[in-house]
Amino acid sequence: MSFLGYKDIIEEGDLILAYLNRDTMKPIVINATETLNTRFGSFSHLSMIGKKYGTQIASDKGYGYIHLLQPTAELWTLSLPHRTQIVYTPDSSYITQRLGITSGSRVIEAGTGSASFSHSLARTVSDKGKLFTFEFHKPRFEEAKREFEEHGILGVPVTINHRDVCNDGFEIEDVELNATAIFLDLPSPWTAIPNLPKVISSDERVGICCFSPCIEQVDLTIKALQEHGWTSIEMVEIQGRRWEAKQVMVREADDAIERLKDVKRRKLEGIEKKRKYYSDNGIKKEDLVPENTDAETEEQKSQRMKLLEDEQEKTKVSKTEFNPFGRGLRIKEGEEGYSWVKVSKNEGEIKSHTSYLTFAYKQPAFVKK
Amino acid sequence: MSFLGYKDIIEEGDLILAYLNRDTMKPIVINATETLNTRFGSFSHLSMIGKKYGTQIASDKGYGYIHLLQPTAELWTLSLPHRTQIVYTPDSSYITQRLGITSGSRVIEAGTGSASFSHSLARTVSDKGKLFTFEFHKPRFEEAKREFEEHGILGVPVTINHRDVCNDGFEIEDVELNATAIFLDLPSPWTAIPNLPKVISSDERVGICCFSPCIEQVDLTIKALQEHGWTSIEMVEIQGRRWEAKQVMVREADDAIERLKDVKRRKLEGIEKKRKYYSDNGIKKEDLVPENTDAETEEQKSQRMKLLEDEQEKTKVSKTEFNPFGRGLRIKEGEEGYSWVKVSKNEGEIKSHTSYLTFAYKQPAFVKK
Amino acid sequence: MSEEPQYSIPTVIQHGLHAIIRMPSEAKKIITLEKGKSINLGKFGIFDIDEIIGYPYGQTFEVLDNHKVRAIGATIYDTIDPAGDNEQEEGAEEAEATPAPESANATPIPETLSEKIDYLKKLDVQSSSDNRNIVDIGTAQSLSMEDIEELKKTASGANVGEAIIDKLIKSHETFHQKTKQSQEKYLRRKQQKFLRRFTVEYVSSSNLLQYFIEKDASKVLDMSLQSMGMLLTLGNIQPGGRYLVVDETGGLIVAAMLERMQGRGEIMVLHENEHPNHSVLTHTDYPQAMLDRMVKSINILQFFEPEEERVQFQEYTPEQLKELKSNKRTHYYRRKQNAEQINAVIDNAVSGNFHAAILATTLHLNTFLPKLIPSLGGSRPIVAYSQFKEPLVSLQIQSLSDLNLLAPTLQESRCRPYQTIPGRLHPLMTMRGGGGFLYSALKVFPLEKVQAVGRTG
Amino acid sequence: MSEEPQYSIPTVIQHGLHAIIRMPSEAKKIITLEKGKSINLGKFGIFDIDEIIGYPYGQTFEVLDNHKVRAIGATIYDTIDPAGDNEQEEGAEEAEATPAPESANATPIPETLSEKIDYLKKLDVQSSSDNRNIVDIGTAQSLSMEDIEELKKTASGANVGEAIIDKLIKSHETFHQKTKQSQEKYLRRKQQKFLRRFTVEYVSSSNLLQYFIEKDASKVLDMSLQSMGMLLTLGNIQPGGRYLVVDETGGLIVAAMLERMQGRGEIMVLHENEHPNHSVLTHTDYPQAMLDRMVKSINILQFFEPEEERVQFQEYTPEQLKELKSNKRTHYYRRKQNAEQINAVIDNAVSGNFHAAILATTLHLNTFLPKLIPSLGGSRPIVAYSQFKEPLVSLQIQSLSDLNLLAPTLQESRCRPYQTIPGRLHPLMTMRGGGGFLYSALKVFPLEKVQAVGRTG
Repeated sequence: MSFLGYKDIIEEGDLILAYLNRDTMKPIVINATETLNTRFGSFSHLSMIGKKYGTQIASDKGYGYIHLLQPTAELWTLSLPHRTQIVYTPDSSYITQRLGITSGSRVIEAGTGSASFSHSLARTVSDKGKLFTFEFHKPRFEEAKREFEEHGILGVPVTINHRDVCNDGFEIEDVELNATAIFLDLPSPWTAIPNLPKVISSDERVGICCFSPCIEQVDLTIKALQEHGWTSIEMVEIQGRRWEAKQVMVREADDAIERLKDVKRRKLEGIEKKRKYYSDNGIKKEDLVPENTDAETEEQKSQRMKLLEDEQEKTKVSKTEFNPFGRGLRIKEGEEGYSWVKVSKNEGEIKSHTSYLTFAYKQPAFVKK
Repeated sequence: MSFLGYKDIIEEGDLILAYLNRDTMKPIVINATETLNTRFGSFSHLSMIGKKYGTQIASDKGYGYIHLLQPTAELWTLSLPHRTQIVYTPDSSYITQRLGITSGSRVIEAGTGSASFSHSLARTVSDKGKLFTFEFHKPRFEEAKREFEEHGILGVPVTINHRDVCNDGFEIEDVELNATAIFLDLPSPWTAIPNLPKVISSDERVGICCFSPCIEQVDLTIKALQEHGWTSIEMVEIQGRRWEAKQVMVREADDAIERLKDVKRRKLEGIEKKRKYYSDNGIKKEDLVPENTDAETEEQKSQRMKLLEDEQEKTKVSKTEFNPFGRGLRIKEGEEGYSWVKVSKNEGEIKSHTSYLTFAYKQPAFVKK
Repeated sequence: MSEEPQYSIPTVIQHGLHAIIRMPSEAKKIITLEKGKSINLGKFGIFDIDEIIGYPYGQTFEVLDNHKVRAIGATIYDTIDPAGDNEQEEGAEEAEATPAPESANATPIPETLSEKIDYLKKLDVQSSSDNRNIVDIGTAQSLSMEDIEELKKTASGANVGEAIIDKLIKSHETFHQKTKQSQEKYLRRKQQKFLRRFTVEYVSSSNLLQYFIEKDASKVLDMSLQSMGMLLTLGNIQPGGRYLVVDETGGLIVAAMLERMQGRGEIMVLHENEHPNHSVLTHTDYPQAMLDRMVKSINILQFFEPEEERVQFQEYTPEQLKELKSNKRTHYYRRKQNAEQINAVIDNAVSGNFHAAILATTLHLNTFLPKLIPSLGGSRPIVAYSQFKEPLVSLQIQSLSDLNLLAPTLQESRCRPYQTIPGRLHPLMTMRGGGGFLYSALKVFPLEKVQAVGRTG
Repeated sequence: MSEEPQYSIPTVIQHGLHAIIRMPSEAKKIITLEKGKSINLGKFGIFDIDEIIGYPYGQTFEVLDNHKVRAIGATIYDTIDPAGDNEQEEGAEEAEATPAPESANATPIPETLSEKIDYLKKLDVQSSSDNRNIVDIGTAQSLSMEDIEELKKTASGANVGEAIIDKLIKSHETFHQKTKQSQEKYLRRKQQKFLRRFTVEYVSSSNLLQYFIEKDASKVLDMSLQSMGMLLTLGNIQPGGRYLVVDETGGLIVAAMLERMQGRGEIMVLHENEHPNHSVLTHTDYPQAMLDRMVKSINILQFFEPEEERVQFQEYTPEQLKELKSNKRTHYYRRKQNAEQINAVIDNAVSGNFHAAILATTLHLNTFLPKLIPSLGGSRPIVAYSQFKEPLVSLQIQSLSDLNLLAPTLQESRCRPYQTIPGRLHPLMTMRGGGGFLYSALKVFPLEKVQAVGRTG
């Protein structure tokens, strides 16, 4: 059970996540005869066995490194090829908390999709609870089922069915679903809502969350919920944002003023040197930049050029030493000798919308004894 | 013209904004015989005449202060009693920029509402442009007209009409509106859109913005825009957020550890003192806390109490001097002797939604010569 | 786990448990369900606790006369923007792209208040078609406080609220000129003020958090529900885990973790005083034995200087014990147990290998967090909540160069609630700001050589 | 103002002006409208500039053969979420609460591509009713690059794009199984890739900003359109104003201010180098004479140490002048004009009383801004833009105790774009982060006594 519980040491047969970098995690099942090949090098499974989870290892050739992690539902979500919509952590964690899903809960999920939320729900309901998940797209159903099996959560706590719940309902033969929480990630949840009464708990309050990208879907969902006796209807949007922290240089206006003064000083120094050079050498400016260069002979030009070169050489002004902001240098972020301020920014592209989340509750009919 | 142009000195007849605090600004027209009465005191207009705009003045009695500001469209918006929906600065500034409204633009606005956006638009189109604003609610129309007049912007650049533009269109007798930008803040903009062709410019691109709180209104607006030949339809929501900056104390774990050590030291010191007191005075603990107080006589009890008091007195431990976080003291934010970190937070309640902004453009029909 | 203890959340209102009472005004109250006692909800009435026993949590009741109640459907309507009573929106009814409501003929004559409201909702007449004649509700309100007080005296018990609303409807000068939607909103607001209804909620971590957010958000570090949910998810909290926790929310986070752990596992609470502040936990219904078994507390002096803080306890020989007087012996045993407990907790903490570190503290994280890293197992998450972003920005920058931490991440999650009237959906006009930020990273074991040269030789 | 100069933004495409060309891929290109030249848009074709002259800005064209164009309605469809091609949403067509589209009978046989697309849109058949049989478009794509290259050779000029799309429609194995909406999205994406269309936009400040945001946002300090709009609004920018500006966006802010000022007023650009960086201004069409009249530049050394920096210029007497050789005289006049210009700008700056300070700088504001306050008139706004919030947080804290500043405010404005297909509205799934923050305050003159004791005696 890689996704439920904790393990300290990597053993043959374990499912582990090889962490290459923030965007790349490779799930592998440890098999002493195999090797993981990555762009950071090759890593024999043998070198992983016996290591503690969390260990960083070097590739077989000694260059390139990866970390060996125990999978969790959240890491699994990050490792998924984005083959279909994923319920991301800001949404999934809110839905779980809001519906009060805990260990022992009996949850219905339709559809299974990438099975990313299924993993998170399985972890939370734990081996004492139940997750009934439904998927009507055959290839996705098969893929998810295979994954649940490989991850040791098929049966306990996950039951998966290939089913169009909108037309065929949620009932499972010989099983009392008695669900206490429902999650509908379907194009038309309003067609599935009428099928719920038969499979939800009849002695405690049941919560539902419908997950729809378009607002018009919400409209129809709310109407269906009202019609079928669900109350306390609330709709929210969850907006997750990541921030990147970094340091930027503190640039003082006074330093910029000093820099300009320094530039000016150098300019004046250059003019002064030139003036001195001219008077010392009895040269006139016209000698170097004549009024009419077209009339110049080849020889005159060559001589003038020599003079010009000599002038440049003799009147050279030392480059400024004053460079308060390290202009032109390669300054590393946070480098000593400069002041820094800590700032944060969003990633370049942000996930601005996932879906609208419509919540509602159903109170069981109750006759007081 | 208080809202267009700039003035340095306050004079008789000027409209000024008396700034009491962040939430209270009072517009007044300077009249040497009048006095402004506020909860911060009374301020005679006479005391304001001749002062520079921006001056802080004391009340006539010397306590209480206000600032005298030159009104701008944005300050005016902040000073409004919220009698109806206001187009706030984050929305109004975006709409203005997005529609390319500048000095000289010819703008249609319907409805006028609180006239807050009208002021902002009047400032931007300036005396070289035109703002045609329409309001169908009679009292609001009259109120707005009075305000425009008082603020010196009626006529140039503002023209206001009492009109139901959805039913009666935008035409004004003897005036070529030739509008280059349209702003519709109406319950059903889709009923006004068909009336626009007669009043928009026929030789340059015209932009429109429809301002609607509900998403279903957007749906119908988009359809109407498409039907009437508007293109590049885009819809956005503007979310303005204010932040409050403050400083919070840096609390080091090591200081907390030292505090606990200090508490422990004092406890041990107390125990030690008690032990010494008992042995010095030949007292046993039982003397102070007998096994059975019920059997005690009144006299025994009084004697025991005296002993107890004496013990407390003699074994008192000095209160700790070590108080790294100023616990129990009134520490002012940023006070010296403590470390502080600068943080920011939202106001307690934020404006999370104003309206959806639907933009579109209409390109004039053009036959190449 | 050999014994497999388990704990289930109560679903039925029972004597001896706690409950959160939610009133039509959205105000909340935490009560203890004591046998034979009654609860006074002020203007919403008084009821006997025994009356609500046996119903499932979540049930809504109407207060009748003589402290009786009757179970009803729902307290109030679904989300209607309290700040959204603006005229423009009201005019938007024309925007309704939904089929017209069923004809009024089909509707039975309204009896209950909610039916009355439904009736009004379905009634397609007497609603002004635009907002030209609408005058602000606030100013047109013609019912005085005296009128209301008078009604309270004349109408009997349960009917006071309804009578007031009827009177309000009648007396509202422009009520029939108002659009349907603004009538609904108006009714709802009045309902919130006068209806004698309440809902009984279980004291779940979510309900408790909501209660404190509304009462005094600073007590729970301004943490939002979505931040709490994310904290638990990023921490991978599950039954059987051993967690290191610093919790300055009065134990709310501990309560939320216990909810997820359902009787299995351990929470080591690290605190900076003589005792942890678990004031929130006193409102929960976890059995004391379970708390004793699962929640251990240790202060940071004991945690970071365990050897000095272990209690040196001189055990008596059986002979010595026999000679002690009975009260001395009791005292001895108490001291012995205390010492054993402290030492056991210290041993437990020293053994490390925790499955997550969950921090909701105002201590300076840049210096505090690195001290905790050695106590974590490999591949385990560290999650830190902060009301402000800035301390986590600083922590994130520092973490980028700490090879014991993998993928340090700084994020926030905001929840935007909508008005849920079909056909007139929009985000609520105003909402609470704040809600906090989360830092998370994974503890890893770096290769020594990488640490030294960044490359193996 | 006695003369009342005025400037109007060009609305018609003319020789000698600039234009921004927007291609179906949303890529943008700034061009100069040179007579007789042609513009190469790569895969979108080549056209002669003379062909587009005389049309109003905003016009869309289709590239024909021989560098000709023809004016058409619009380039592309309205906002469709490029990231929103997920299967679930497609199934949502059943959610459409809108009336069914007009019957296909009424639709004429499609001729143009946009008509073709309209036709497809209105066609209510051949669309799978749910997403069960949908296979990802990316993988089912059966048209190879070779096919496309072949088509480009065989189809003539303007028809290439259309031919490719036709071929794509035919060859897409599951196209008819797809829902209408996903067909539309698919077409749009293909359209963006192959259609030989372009739109000619005026180089307005908004278009220029958009151009740089997409090309290199750091050049404009990551400023969003809404931040720029807010900067101008909070600064109360209008014709006739005198503004003090620090602009590290290459002159974009100056350009935007000029747009609002329309020929009247003055902008004093304060910079930290020998010359201001106005690279963005070179793409605009403001007349040079207007720029010379309205935009003055001064470096911070001259601004803060004006007396030292005034140029001491020794004027020659008429006699001395007469004696000078012609080139010397030219040199003298040039130096004289230069000195006069510098001194005039310094005098102008020293006179102060500016109507706003507009800052978009990376200089340390806590020390820089207080130096600028004395140069402002009373009741005038100071507005500072920063890519990051943190420097403004620090400035805000400092400002709270500065009695020369009233109501210091820190805010941000974010713009959230939506997909605009009626019946399937939702925010775009992804968008650009960032956009910056704004600080604003008003310059005031505090009462001396308040400053001293906080209360008059």
